[in-house]
Amino acid sequence: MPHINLYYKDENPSPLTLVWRRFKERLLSMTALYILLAMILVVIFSPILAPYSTSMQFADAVSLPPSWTEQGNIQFLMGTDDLGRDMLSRLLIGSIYSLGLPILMVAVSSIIGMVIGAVLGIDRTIKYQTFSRVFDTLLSIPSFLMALIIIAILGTGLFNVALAITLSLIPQFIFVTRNAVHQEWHKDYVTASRLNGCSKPYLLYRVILPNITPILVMQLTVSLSVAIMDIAALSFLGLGIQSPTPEWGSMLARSLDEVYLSPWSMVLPGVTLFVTIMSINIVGDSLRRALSERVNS
Amino acid sequence: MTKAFSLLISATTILLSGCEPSTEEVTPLSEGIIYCSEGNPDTFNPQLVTSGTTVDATAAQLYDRLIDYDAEKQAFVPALAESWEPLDNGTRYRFYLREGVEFHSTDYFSPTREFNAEDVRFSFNRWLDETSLYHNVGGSYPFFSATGLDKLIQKVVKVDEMTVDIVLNNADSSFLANLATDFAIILSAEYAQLLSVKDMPYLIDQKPIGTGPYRFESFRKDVLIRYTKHPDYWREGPGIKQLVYSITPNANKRMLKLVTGECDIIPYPLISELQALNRDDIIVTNEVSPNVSFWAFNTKRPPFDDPLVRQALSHAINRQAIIDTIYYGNAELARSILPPTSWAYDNQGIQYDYNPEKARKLLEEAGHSELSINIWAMPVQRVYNPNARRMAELMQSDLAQVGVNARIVSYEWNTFRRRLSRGEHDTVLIGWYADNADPDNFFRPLLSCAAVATGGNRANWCHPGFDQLLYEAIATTNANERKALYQSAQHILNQQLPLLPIAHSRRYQAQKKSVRGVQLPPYGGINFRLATKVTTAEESEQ
Amino acid sequence: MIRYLSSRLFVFIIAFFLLTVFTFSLNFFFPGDPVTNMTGVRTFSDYYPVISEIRGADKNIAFQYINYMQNLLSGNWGASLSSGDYVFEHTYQHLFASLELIVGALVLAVLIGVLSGIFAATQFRGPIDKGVISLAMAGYSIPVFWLAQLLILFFAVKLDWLPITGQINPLYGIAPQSGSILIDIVISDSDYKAAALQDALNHLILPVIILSIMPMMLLLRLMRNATQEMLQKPYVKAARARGLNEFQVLIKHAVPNATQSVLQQVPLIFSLLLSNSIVIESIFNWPGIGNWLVRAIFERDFPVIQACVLIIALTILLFNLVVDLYRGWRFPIVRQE
Amino acid sequence: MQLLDIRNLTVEMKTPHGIVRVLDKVNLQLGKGEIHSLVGESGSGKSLLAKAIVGFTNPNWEVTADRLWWNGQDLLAMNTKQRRAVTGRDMAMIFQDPYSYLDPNSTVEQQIVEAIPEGDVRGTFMRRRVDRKTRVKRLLHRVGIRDHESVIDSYPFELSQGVAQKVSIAIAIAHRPRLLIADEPTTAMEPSTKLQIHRLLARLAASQEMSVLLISQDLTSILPETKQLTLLYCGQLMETGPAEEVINHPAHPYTDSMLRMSLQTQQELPHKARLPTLPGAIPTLRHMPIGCRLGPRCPYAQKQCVKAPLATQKQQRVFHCHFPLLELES
Repeated sequence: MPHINLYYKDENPSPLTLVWRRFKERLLSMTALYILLAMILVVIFSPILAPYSTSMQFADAVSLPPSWTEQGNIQFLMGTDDLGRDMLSRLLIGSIYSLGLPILMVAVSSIIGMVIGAVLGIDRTIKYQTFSRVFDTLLSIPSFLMALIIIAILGTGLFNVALAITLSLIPQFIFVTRNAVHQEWHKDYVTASRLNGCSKPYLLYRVILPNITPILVMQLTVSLSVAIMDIAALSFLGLGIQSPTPEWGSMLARSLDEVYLSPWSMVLPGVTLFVTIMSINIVGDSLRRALSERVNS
Repeated sequence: MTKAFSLLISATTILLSGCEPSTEEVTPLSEGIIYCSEGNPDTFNPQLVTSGTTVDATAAQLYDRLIDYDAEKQAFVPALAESWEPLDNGTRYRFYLREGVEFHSTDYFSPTREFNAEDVRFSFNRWLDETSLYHNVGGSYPFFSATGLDKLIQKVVKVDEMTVDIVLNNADSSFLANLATDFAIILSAEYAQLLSVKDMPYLIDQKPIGTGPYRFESFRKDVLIRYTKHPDYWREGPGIKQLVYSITPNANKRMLKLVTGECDIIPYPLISELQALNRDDIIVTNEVSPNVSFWAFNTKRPPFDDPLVRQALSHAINRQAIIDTIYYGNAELARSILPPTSWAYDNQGIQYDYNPEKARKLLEEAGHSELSINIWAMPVQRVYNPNARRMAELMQSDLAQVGVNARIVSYEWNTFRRRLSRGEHDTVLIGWYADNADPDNFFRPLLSCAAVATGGNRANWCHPGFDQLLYEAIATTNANERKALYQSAQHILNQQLPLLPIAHSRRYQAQKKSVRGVQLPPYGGINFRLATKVTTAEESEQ
Repeated sequence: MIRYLSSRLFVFIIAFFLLTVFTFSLNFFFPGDPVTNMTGVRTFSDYYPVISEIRGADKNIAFQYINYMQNLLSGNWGASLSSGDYVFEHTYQHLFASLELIVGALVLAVLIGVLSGIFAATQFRGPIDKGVISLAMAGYSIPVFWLAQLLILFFAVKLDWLPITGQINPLYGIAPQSGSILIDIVISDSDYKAAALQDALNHLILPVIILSIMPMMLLLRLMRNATQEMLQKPYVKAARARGLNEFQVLIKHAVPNATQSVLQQVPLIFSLLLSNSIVIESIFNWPGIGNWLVRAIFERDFPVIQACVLIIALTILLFNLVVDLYRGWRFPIVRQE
Repeated sequence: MQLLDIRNLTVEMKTPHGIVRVLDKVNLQLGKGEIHSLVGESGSGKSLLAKAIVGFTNPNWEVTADRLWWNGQDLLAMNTKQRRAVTGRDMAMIFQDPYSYLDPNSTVEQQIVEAIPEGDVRGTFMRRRVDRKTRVKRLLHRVGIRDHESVIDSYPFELSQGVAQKVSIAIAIAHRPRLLIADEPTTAMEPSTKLQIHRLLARLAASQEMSVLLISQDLTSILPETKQLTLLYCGQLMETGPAEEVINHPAHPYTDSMLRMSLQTQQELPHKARLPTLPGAIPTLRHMPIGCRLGPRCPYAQKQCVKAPLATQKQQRVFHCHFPLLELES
């Protein structure tokens, strides 16, 4: 028997659900989201998906163009690089460093940043205004510069770079969380709950958190695209992950020496990077849009 | 607001008007040559270094030597010394100096006198005499200590204003060859005196004065070195007014700049790329060049103190693949540290062919079935190695097949060499470029015990028997005797294997067609003495 | 306004103080000896004991900091570990070279970004708007170093229109004085000023355009969203109802108010511009601060790293201050916040 | 001839849940120089009606009417430009929240100057500036701001609510409109300010020969000078007619309930007495009753009420009810 709704019952979806509904309406944002999810699947399953090892060198297939060109070979779907390594495998495994690692970095820095931000957001002891202005000002020092400084201290290498970018992302999370919590804190519904005698942790998790989740999710996407860009840029400059690790930025940097001989080795990592960042940005932008529409309506 | 707006508009119009290509040839551009060098010089005095970059930038351009080596005639030719003669059974050489040689006159120094014996004495004493005023300015003299020249020469005696005697401790067959190298340059004694009066002796290596075809104008680190023509040069000088070294460490960018015309001539071009570009205004020249690239093991560090390990690792490397992918076939597989063109060359020893099975067996024998090492790959291109990093990547996967886990290490070039001298590495990919025709140049600067102290011995390998052979070889002038000695030295090397020779490369240079007269002497850096530039009009006439 | 001004100056000073504390503490975080990191005098140098004494290496941290500040403010920033040159003397040349790029890119970004943003807002959700916004999204997402390489290959190598690296063809013999090549040409005594100027502009085009793209696209999106939002505001509708035409409404009400809200984001854009300039300068061998910083990191030249960090951060702080003051002056409502 | 003549104005709004009719066949007539009060609770569509008149609409509104005439001209037949010209010339509107209708980043002077028609300003170039300024001052005086010096260079956020509303009235009357629509101009204001604004409106109506359409939430805040009174409920017209008659003899149950409410607020209620409100609550947009929308709440409702009642006219009064409270003369 079909369920019949006999009574008028206005659903009361959570803010996140509301945003999600708006988000779903746009084809573009859903496409971007699917691409992103596919990329994340690639990160997880890349060791299975990659046809060859990233360091396996095929001496008889050096600088082979992608398979869709005339000289291409279907054995190497996206061709090989100047040392005869399979491009596809390198791109797939590279996603671990270029996308997987940033996701991990953002996860770590967001947890740290949000906790600190939440504590600062409800803390009333510091003289708020001046503190927030100074913090604002210092935040405008780019995260890339912070990452560079940390690398100057620690030196290059996979772990150091990951640490540097993670640390450089934290302030943004602190800032966004603190501002969001602070803003909500002053809204009447929170005041009401406070007057009801709710404890601070309860307020934070049960009252405020659901209302600021969309903002935090948006900040996550922004930070993710920054993290990807930063790690690629650092590797490109030779300060990040060093080749032969197939990180996309470092692949790009080393491809420059054979732009004419094998242009695909420059184009492919670039395009991959571009598509990844673009889909993250579109998801972030659609979220922002859905969010502002929800607030406006 | 409107004012700001109009400013913006005018700014953009200026920007846009910049797009139009200039039609007329501008004079400073046709009267100068840009050489896109691969790095900053460490100093402007080649006495202080062995680095090719510094030598390329300074030796032939700013300075002259007593004698030069003519590779075509295979003979020593006069330079600042008009003639010379060996005396006392080859333990004393007398040099008759050239008259009328002017030093550079610049905005920081105006010479009052011409070149004379005082300058020769000063220049040699700087690295020879530890008590001389300038000896400690600038530190060490690696070439002279590695070749033992500082031990060989007893003293430099001024006979008269235009005659100098160099007294040796013993006869040495490589003496003249070493004098003709880029390192044995002549400085100005008058300038040195002036600087010591001003209490700024260190300026002698920063704002150089010499007798060479170009004089120093300015240097901006990481940007450029500017030289102008020495107007009173004593022999035929350049046909250009200006020589600029535009510092471009990135090989790819150097090539692109050559294509766009921002460089007239570049060292270490990406040959395959240029061939792919196929431009008819660019010529790629190549010459045989006495060099070797090698993989040195730090024998002071275990497990590389065990020759078995060194041999095992050598069997693990597919050197033919390296020559195909890194040199694009433009190099020869090295069978010895000496290039085959050398008269002392010998390839009768054991060959370390690519054999992973054997490598694994040898490693097990040595008790290292699992090994973790690092490979230091130099960050710059050299004649002998166009891309050490990529070579390291290739070797990394070769090594992985025999169960050796290799990590690639690279630093900025100066840091790299500093740390290398301290012996922080396990193994290093580097090489050597001969300064003169004597085979000794491949041995003593690289593998003698003395070179361990100066940091030139990248393997930190000190073998008394081997050292003994080297000293016997230079003590005699008998060619056959020497050849035999060097061959036994090569046998020791082959067994001990402190380093694995990889390739002897040809020396490549790419340049615009409009540039003429740039010389690439086989035993030296680059020489712009006779460089000229022809205009496009002249070019089309020819 | 006075209150506003003083409060902003106060914030600036506090931020500057924190910044110097940060750079001061960097000396201790960097590997090696703190005094060497500060002054560029190596530990084995003869001067080291003297310098170490002056800097109070054995005294307490507060004394060292005050000493550090005195040196900092009097322009004594130590010597480079790699070249031995005095850092401060080279700082302003690098800074001016960077500013040349950055100002150029900012002007271009503001000009094109803002105008097309406004235009897109008037075409809200129309095909043009959608096209412009998608383009902006793409332009914002493209990795700047990749874009630079693509444009170099296309404009410089394939078409042979523009040069690749440096500020000017070195054969013009322009001596660096201010560091900004355009100024240097003007004050030089070269016989070929016009040709040199043209050559310098040619060298500027590619890096400026590439550098401007990301902020331009960001500005475009911000401006379009803000203008669009302002066009929905009651007072704009009221102005329309009073009979003002669309252009007047835009110029008199929507754009100024949109500007006010976009200005809030401008410091962010500026910092994005600066971090991109580090990459761009490295690619184009531009002798600016960013290039210097990257090289210094490679060479582990800590006095230079410190100077670069300080200068970049200070530039951002100053820029923020200027933008803040402008906002406060032009839009009095800002002072109310 | 009526200045404004509206017949069967219907506004439909597109929402995510389908089309909702927010104004249902509303009629309104307004004469020259008369003050007309439009009363309705929130959601009654009174502001919508005003916005539809001045063309202050959103793209997702559909406005249809048998007649929307201004001074004999059909506003619906015009294109946007013509209509904007007409409304810009003849009409003006002020709102509940003056701040959001004043540009926060322009001074009072700039905003008033913008509203003064160019044709009014006399003199040559330099003189025109001076003339504009005197006109601004005069306008400020006219709306009861004597201290013009401090106000003229202020930004809206620096003004008190009353002054801001006066400024927006000054802007509204700058081009001497023939109709001023005041959309709850005094809600949420202090009583004294409220009174000032009311007096100002009444005086302007009298002295400028300007009609005023005053929109308010309840009967207590209508002007004593009101000539005509119209009550709306949920987008439907309940009753309209001369103010005095309607108040004294309400014909519609809704009017009656509103009246009692307003009386009740002035008197003290006995202990535990029920409020004289209608039962139930105002329906949401999504759940509008069919027929007479008051139906579910009306104490007199019967079966017929599921059909929308037709207009009943009695002298100058019109009401829509199947069961009017007024004795109908046949």
